[in-house]
Amino acid sequence: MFDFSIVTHWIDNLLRSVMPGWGALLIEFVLVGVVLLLLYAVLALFYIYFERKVCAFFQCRLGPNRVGPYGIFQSVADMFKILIKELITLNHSDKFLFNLAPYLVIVASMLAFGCLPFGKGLQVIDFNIGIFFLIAVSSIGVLGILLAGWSSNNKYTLIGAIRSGAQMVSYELSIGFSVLTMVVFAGTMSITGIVEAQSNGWFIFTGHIPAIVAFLIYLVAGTAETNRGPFDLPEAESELTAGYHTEYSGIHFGFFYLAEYLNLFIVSGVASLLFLGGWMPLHIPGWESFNQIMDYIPSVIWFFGKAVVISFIIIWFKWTFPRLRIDQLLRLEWKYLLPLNLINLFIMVLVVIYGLHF
Amino acid sequence: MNSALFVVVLITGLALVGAALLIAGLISPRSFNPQKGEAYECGIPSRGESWMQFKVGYYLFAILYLMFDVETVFLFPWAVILKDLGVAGLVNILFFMVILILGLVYAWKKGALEWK
Amino acid sequence: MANIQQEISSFLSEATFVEGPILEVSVPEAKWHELALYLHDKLHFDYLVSIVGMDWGETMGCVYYLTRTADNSQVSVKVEIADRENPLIHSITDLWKSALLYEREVYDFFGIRFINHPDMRRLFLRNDWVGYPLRKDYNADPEVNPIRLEHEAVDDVTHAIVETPDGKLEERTNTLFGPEEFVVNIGPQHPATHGVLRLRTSLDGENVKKIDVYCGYVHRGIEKLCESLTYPQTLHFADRLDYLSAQQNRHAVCLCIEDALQVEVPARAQYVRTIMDELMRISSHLLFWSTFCMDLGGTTAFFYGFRDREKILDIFEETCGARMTFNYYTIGGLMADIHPDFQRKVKEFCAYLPAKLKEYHTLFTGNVIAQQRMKGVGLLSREDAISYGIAGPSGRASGWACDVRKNHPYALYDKVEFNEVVRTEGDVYARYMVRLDEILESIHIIEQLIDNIPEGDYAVKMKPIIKLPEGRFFRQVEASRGPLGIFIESHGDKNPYRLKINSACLPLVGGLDPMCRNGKIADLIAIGGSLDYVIPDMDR
Amino acid sequence: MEVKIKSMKYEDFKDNEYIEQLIKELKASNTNVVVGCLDEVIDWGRSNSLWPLTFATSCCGIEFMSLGAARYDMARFGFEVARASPRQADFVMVAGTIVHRMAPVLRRLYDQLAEPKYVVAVGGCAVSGGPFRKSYHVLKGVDEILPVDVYIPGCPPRPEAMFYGLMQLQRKVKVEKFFGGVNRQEKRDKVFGK
Repeated sequence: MFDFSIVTHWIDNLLRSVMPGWGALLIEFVLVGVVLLLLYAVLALFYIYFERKVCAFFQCRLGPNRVGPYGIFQSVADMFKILIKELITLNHSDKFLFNLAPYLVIVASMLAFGCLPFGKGLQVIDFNIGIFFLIAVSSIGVLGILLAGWSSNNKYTLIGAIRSGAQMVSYELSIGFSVLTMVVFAGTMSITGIVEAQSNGWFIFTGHIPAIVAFLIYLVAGTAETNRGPFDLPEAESELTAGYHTEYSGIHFGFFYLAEYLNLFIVSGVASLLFLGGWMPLHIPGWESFNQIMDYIPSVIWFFGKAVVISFIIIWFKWTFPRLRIDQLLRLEWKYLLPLNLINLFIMVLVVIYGLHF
Repeated sequence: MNSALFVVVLITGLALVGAALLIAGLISPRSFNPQKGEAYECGIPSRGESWMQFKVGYYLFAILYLMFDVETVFLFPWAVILKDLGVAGLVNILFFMVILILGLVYAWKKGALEWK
Repeated sequence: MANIQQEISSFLSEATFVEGPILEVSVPEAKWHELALYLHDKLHFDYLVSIVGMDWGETMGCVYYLTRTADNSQVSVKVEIADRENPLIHSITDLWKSALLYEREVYDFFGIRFINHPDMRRLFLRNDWVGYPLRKDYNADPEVNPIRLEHEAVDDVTHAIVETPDGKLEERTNTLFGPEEFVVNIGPQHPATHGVLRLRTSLDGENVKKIDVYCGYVHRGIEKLCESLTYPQTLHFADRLDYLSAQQNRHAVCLCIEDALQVEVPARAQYVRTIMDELMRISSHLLFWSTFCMDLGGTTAFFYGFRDREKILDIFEETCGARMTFNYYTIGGLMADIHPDFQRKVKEFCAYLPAKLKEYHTLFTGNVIAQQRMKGVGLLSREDAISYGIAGPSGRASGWACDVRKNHPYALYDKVEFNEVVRTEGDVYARYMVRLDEILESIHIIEQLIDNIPEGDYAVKMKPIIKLPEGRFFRQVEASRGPLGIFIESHGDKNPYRLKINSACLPLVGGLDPMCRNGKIADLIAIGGSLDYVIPDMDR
Repeated sequence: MEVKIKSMKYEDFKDNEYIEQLIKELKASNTNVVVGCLDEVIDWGRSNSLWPLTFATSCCGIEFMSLGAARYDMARFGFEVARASPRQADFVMVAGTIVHRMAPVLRRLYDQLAEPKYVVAVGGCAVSGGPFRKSYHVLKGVDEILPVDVYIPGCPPRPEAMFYGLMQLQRKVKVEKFFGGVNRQEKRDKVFGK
């Protein structure tokens, strides 16, 4: 398996050989920033296109097919347009908070994005409490949504914002507990550690029942966290016109749009790293030649492949299920998912203590 | 190194928003009219302020969340070293968990989990 | 019929009678409320079909159409008043809830005010509108009512004329919304109101406290326009009323005129009309399914429904040449013969759809979330349905067998065999299921007819200028959303003196407020979707 | 210069004079190369991503829905996302009759649309009042209160006709001058005074 840290070290050494240490560091930082930015933008555009095509095929349509071959530049055109659309300033809004909200949303998703291991040795932020940090920063996003809805001084956005507050806060718990279940299993919070621990088999296979339950809960809660699919109450189009971002125009709205898709990627990325081994190839103990073939597939492809597959499932949710009502949404979390999660955690603890896993 | 990278990512995020807003602010078209800055409410002028006291039901869940989330935070360090603690770790944390679950049961019985 | 006449005359000696298909009773205004009470409580005329405001030149007044749901006998009451400056009639909102909107409509068009009506505001026109457009002396000068681009003032109070126990009249105001209430406008420009309906909704968090309905955002003045058109010309408005039951609407107008002229429509035309009506019903219910699912957030269903609806539109297009406004029925028959492929395609479609309906049920009806969203939401009892006049599929979901096709058969509905789909739950789910089951019944009707279309003329030849005999004519058909009534008063000219369209959708929004109270915003959307109103039909 | 729309030939647009006129004006205004290139890129983006406002009053609205549905699928052309909020929409399809009561509402919606914005009048009613022209409560065409970019006649127009109209709008957007043209910065004082 190719280790991308070889490349990064090579670049590091090269830079250090021609300039002082701080200069090299500076250039590296800029490089990291630029690469991250590009990846972020390209992924968002890809996801927008991907979702449109997928939903079009669910709905017996073709989806975008005029801009570029198979319409692949459709989302690029959309972003161009959104970028140069007017930014409307509202008369009676809280201007500071109104402008702050997109920053929070984007920064939260960017920080969470930076934590993801895209491949072997290809990770920007790697703390020993990585997964904990990831959950923490990604929940800043809800603040952005709350502020957006509150500051617009519009009744629809206010209802949307408060809905999303109640929803995100509730499902944050489920995410926390299902991640906790996997941390118990992995015995580490470091993202690298979690991935390395799966070299002999992905957690979803080795942790059998509790891991599968945790995976399902995570999928449901993750869908809710991204405001998608049956849980899109904060921007329920048939109820609140456009929900919390009703008053945002142009690129302001574009940020929420981008962040929504990026969050989809982050949720599926985290799911893949917790349950499906992140960038770790599929290894089946005993099948050495099979494992070797799997090793030839680059780690980056493994990671993105898994993430896209999980995203596909989440998109599938969205285009199949009708929307929940707020009381049903909260009931699902507090009366079903939370107790289930606690029991599941307990089972996982037993599994770990008595070594019942593979 | 990691905290420095953290700052780098943070700045990247800020730069993305800042730069895009700058471009949009510089070249995007503008028009002004008296109705533009007003709130959109299906094409009808709003009645009164929308910043007003709001139903307490939403906040109830925020408080419940606080209770549980703080507990999960305590559980994380325990989870990491569970393998070393073994059964003792499980028994010790059970006391903690039971109190937590009692809290949930209490809230359930009180009807706090029911949307009103 | 004679029985009713006897009972009324024994109760009220002043009443005079005009015999006809529907018995017409004339009473002086002072006795009207007394008679209404008698009709409602003693004779059990519990369904107010329509209130037709009238301007007879010298006098003004209303014609009320009432139905007894027990045996579907009908009676009409004419109330005439001479005072044109300050016309006042006693309100019957205490007996029939549907009068709440009907009387406001009469006030809006004729300026007749109703004593004891709690809410005498205009219904369709702006509240700063000058004049009453359906009066014969209305000043139509555009200078009087120019296009105003400023918004109309919001009214949080309503005005009412109340009769005190000692018989004096007093002006009172009723509060609609208190100053501290959180009032949100849902509509006119809202994806879930199915057009430009405005619901001023008072919210308490997510809960709906009160809804005030504002109509008229697409009020096009069809009734007034008809007064200056000849009878064949009035037909083409019918297609544009409730464009989702265009054929049935046109059927109603044709029936009314044919009735008055006593024209016998050829059998071939009858067959084709019945089939077309049912196809239209299927297409309308498919559209209902699509939009209802979309309102609940199930977007994919929308596309499936439209995919199958397109197949019906293809059939229509071959014969009528249009996808929406067909202009197909005409007085005395049809505009043109059916397309040679018509029978084959309809049969293909009838074979195709039931399988798709099963798919719909697996995709949406069986879904846990959908069930939770629909069951037990928006309850409407049978009594309320009758009182609010919520007929059609929505009324049948509350256990009220109100199908005009069964009660007063027209075309071939007395010759074909079909079940009237009635459910008793009265919730959103029942309204949803009634419509989907009606699709199957419609297919059943079509299958009985499609192979037996007789040869022969498709229309009788009419005179170039059609003049109706003097009189009042009222006919109803079962449109996709409920009974659509056409009232024509003819003074023997080539254009109607008054043509009133009794829409099926206006009573539906009247029932929104009681159904949505204490529900959530999401329930409001679901209830609105399940009632399936079409705004241009209620606004006319 | 030809204004190209994918899969629709230049000759198939029957009324090219208006677009030719726009091109002539564009050429006469002598933009420099950089701005001209940028303009082209921006116009490419904008013309391929016109998002409609979900606005409909009557019959034409149903045809507008069929336009988005499976058989016609306007997502193919980039009219994908019908936004319910005017802040995020690019053009408003006035599908249906506009009456006196609706006029201030529509005007407000138009005012609240973010620039650059376009209006497409769909159907006889929006074009001229259609069959209801003589009514006391109907506008004789939506152009009495809004500037209209494209008229699509019909009662209601077929979805194909709507596509044709929307492609005309795309062509119009394609030849627009963005810098110093569409994006001219209007001064706030002009509207509100000092």
